[in-house]
Amino acid sequence: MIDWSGYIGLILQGALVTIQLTIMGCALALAMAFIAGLGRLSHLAPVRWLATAYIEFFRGTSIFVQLFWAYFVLPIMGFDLSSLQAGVLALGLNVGAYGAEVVRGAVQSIGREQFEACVALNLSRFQTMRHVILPQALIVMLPTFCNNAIELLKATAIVSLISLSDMTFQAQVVRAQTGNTLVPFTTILILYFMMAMTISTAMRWLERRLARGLDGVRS
Amino acid sequence: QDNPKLEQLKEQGFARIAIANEPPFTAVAADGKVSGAAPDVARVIFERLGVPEVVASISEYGAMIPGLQARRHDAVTAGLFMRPERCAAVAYSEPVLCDAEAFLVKAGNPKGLNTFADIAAHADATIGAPGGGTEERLALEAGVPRDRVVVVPDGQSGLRMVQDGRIDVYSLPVLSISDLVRLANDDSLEMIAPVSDAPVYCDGAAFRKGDEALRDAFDVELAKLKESGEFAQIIEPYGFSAAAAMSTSREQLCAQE
Amino acid sequence: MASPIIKIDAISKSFGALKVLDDLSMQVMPGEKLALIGPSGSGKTTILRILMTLERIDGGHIEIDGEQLYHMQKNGGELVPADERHLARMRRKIGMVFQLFNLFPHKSVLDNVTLAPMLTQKMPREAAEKRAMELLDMVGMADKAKNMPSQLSGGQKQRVAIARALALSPRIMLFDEVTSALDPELVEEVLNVMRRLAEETDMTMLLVTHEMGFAHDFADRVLFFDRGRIVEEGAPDDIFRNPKQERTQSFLRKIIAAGHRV
Amino acid sequence: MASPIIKIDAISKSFGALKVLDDLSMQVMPGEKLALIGPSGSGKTTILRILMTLERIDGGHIEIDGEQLYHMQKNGGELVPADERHLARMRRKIGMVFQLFNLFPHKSVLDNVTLAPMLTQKMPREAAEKRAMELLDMVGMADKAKNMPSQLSGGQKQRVAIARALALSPRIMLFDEVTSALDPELVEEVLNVMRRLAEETDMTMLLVTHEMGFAHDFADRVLFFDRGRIVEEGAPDDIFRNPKQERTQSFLRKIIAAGHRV
Amino acid sequence: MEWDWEFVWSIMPTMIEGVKITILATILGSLVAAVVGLVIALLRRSPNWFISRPVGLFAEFIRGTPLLVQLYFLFYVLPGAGILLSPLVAGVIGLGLHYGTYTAEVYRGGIDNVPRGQWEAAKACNLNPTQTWLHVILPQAIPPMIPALANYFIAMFKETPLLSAITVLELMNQARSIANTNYRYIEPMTMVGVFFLVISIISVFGLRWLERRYGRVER
Ligand SMILES: Nc1ncnc2c1ncn2[C@@H]1O[C@H](COP(=O)(O)OP(=O)(O)OP(=O)(O)O)[C@@H](O)[C@H]1O
Ligand SMILES: Nc1ncnc2c1ncn2[C@@H]1O[C@H](COP(=O)(O)OP(=O)(O)OP(=O)(O)O)[C@@H](O)[C@H]1O
Ligand SMILES: [Mg+2]
Ligand SMILES: [Mg+2]
Repeated sequence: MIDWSGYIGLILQGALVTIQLTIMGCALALAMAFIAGLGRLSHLAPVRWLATAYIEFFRGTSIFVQLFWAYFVLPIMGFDLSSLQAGVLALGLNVGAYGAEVVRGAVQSIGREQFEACVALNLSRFQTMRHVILPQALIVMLPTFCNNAIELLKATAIVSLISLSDMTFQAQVVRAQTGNTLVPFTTILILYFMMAMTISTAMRWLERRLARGLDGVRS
Repeated sequence: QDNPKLEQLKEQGFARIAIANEPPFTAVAADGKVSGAAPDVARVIFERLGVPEVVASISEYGAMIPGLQARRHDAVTAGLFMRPERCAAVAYSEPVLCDAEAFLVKAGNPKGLNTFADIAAHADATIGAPGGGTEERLALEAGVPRDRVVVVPDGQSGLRMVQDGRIDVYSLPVLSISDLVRLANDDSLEMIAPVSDAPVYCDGAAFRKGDEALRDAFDVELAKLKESGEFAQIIEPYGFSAAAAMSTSREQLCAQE
Repeated sequence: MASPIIKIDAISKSFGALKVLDDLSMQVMPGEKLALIGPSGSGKTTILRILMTLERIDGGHIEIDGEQLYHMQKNGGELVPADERHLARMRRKIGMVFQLFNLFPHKSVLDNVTLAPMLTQKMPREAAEKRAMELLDMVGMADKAKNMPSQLSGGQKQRVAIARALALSPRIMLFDEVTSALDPELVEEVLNVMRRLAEETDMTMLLVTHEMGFAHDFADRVLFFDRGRIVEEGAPDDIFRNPKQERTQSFLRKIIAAGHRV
Repeated sequence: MASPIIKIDAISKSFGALKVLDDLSMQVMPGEKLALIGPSGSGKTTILRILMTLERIDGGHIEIDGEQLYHMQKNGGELVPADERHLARMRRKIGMVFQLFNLFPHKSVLDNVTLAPMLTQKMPREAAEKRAMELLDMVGMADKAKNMPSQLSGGQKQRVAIARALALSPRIMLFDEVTSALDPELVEEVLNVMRRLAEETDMTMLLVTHEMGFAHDFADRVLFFDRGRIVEEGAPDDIFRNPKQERTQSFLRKIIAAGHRV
Repeated sequence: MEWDWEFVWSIMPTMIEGVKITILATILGSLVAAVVGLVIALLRRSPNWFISRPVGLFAEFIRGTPLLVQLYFLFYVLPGAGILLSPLVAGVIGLGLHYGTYTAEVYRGGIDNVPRGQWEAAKACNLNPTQTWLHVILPQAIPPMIPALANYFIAMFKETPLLSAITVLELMNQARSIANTNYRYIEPMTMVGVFFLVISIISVFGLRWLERRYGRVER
């Protein structure tokens, strides 16, 4: 009947795009999370405002709208982006805004006394963050970062609506070619779930690795 | 001749075209290869213009012209029928593919819907059409209220929605509907073609306003193709009539109301 | 005669509506060991935190080793509020040990001690570790150098914290109730370290404590605080045996009633 | 002669590898007031929790008022493990007061007391409230009936908890260290309530306590537990004045040294 | 392309039609999510392994896969099994199910935060399991969860544009229709963005209030 092998290949091509989007989106999100999260804790009011504006803007408007904006409006305003760039930009900036709040919360969860110990040891603000606060805050952030990464993975599906040929998009193509809806959609649901599981397994492993240092198993 | 856009395309070696994945106008095969009458014509012409490749991206009809304006595509070759307001928004080539409109309905046409006017007159008949496509506009112009015009993302969804009874009519060009019906192979469906209160439309390759020089170069090659008979060889296997396209012109179609 | 290493001149400090330090002045000579005692909330911790620049003052002046702490001289000689660079330079002279140790939980004992010298004094790792091991040896913690703080008892943690503060070789050490969070049986090991420290070095030390017996042995001079002011000061024997002020007497009575040694 | 209201027969209970109750048997007569004493971890709380069905037993049998607690008779007369319905029916006979009160924080004092009668006995609201006010009056809390638990002191909370347990008119009351979470000055008010309760009702009461003086006044019989077994039992005077077992003696010595009244 | 105020006013009525549907979908979706979440949370606590594990896996699966694909599934695949849902109903069920897996976690946390002593006191008062849940556990567990639930309510609101993919005529779909017929993306897309931003800024204040009101419990 239908030659599924070719179509599965198409979906796997889409899976590659989805993975690519997820990885690049996560990289951008991670960078933005730290920049904006630490920016919100800055002593300089303008930096704080800028970070807050970024965070509130991207958390406030829907990812969906941001994606359409990046895809259709930005080029008209003179920013030429490929659809992949538009996708990565929207996903990374959006999830980065959520991540920024995670970074801020984690840094603030580190007791004031750690900051004070650093003042007493005359570490600079940068040294304090780099050597004392962030190593401890990172462990607090990880579980939420894991959730954020999975949110980002799921959000990649909507890039199909700006005709980026990710997994969901390819499932639509297969559906149009074959007239069968159940098979392509079930396939990609399972693939998405496997990717999500991979992320959470990897994160748990990382968490254990990092937590080990704190527990003092090292001797 | 001064044609910077074409020079640019030649240099990069490919042209980006928008398609709709609506066989037989445009189609994507299992291996991801783009075919369909419109891209095939475009491919040949671009080749002759010295642009060896076309790169297609699938898009909604409604997003094609904004995408063209947003410089996402260099041309739209997707069965985007010429209509006056589109002619105002983009620069069309001479006609390429012509087709009448058709309805996909449940077998026996239970609500007796044969024209757009019938749908407008029927109190609760709903019609599905691609967002931003010709059919959506025809329905609205015939007086079907907005809430009975359902925007359907793609042909397969439209077919499905007729089967499931979510909409009474799904409207697309004749060849598209017949392709859907063939693929579905479902006795409970019926095609009504042509729809008598819809004119025969032709599409052309659409270019950005400002790229008229490229369009003109495209037209020259298109005319040569038509003359040599190659044009008919390309589109007729898909079911289109070359004679129909050659019997009319952009000027006529853009003035058509 | 030597000039004072700490000169506090009419400083005041409020938290919101609460005036915690009120026009307070005091001086400390180099090498002096000072005990600050007084009821809870009298401002003892606050004065240490101000010296460590963990709190800012509302008014007054502080001179450390002949230099303004919170002010600096502009070109014209005019005094202006200190910037972060000035504060960082001043902080080098001061070390502090906290009630709750405040060790870095993600770093080993050794790394806790070497971190600041390596970062702030650009000391090479070997030199920093050599010095750290000497200090850890002094506080009796050399054998735990590779442990993580979570594996230590409270008393051990506090001894590491002392070594960490000493690693920067400050001229002034501040101790804020360094034993009050410890189980009774662990107090003595920390006090022993501090006794040795007081005997063997000529560092200036300010000690806030409720251990009156220790304050008596340790200090050259005792200051009794109440409500942000110094109510009485003098040699330990005078303060503990013959307090002149009614407030001091009643405070010491209460302390004795609660079973503390004097 | 009356038959025992509680008959515990060779029960055992382990938490993981830890054997907490070991082949324990005991009987309680109706109306008897029993004090369970013994070192920490000896299983006193566990036995009360088992009677309240908060823990299950691993082996043995318990009979309450002539009926099996954890077993029930199938048609054939054969004993099978009890189902939830049987347990619910048996629980009606038993009330318990916890060390940490466990009042429902989202309900007023009055609602805390009326909740169970209204829900489990389908008592109409008026009747439930009338009875609740009587009980609250008895524990001296009638004037706080409209208060929320968070507005009460520990002693007051515990008195409400006692009223709540009494509201179901159980035949057996279990008290687990009901005063040990209270500030010393609040202990007496709770003990007074319990003294009255012991005098005025003929409820069977099991009391776990470290207040030896109170246990002495309150109990008809004292059981001394150690490591999940009853080491010694007898009249309060015998146990407290002339303990026969070495373990009981050393336990009481320690308690007295720690300043508890006997 | 220039911003055209006249065009903005001309499309305003259509956009408002979309806003109504958006709000309706959010409210209905939240109700479904609130109930589904509670059911999942309770079933996952079931001592019966054959109930708790499949429900747990199901929830993980829903949470690990994109809402967009789930919506396609509900809308296009289920009719094959004879279940024909109207677009709005499919959308509400999709949103409710997806967010139900999130609210289930909130419920779980809230329930776990009720001290064990409360369960034991309820047993000592001889309440049956239903009475214990209704009168003792849930009244204590729910108020502290309200801010977290509200947070998901807002998140769901921002995901309603996805319903446009299954032909629900909510705000985003109206905006796209307008863009499709007028070949203008800037105004409708920006308006959608502004609309979401305004709502979410307002909701930030609402959330703060909820946190003050319900965030802390007195015990
Ligand atoms: N950051 C702060 N914000 C507001 N009030 C503060 C702050 N730090 C200290 N206080 C108040 O200032 C007063 C003095 O505090 P301080 O810690 O100096 O007292 P202390 O003498 O060290 O007392 P203790 O013996 O209890 O440590 C107290 O009333 C305290 O509540
Ligand atoms: N849920 C449980 N899981 C594991 N061990 C438990 C549990 N409950 C009690 N234990 C253990 O069982 C032993 C007996 O506990 P129990 O609470 O009955 O002692 P107790 O006599 O009441 O002591 P205390 O005077 O300290 O209250 C202790 O060692 C305790 O740690
Ligand atoms: Mg203090
Ligand atoms: Mg106990």
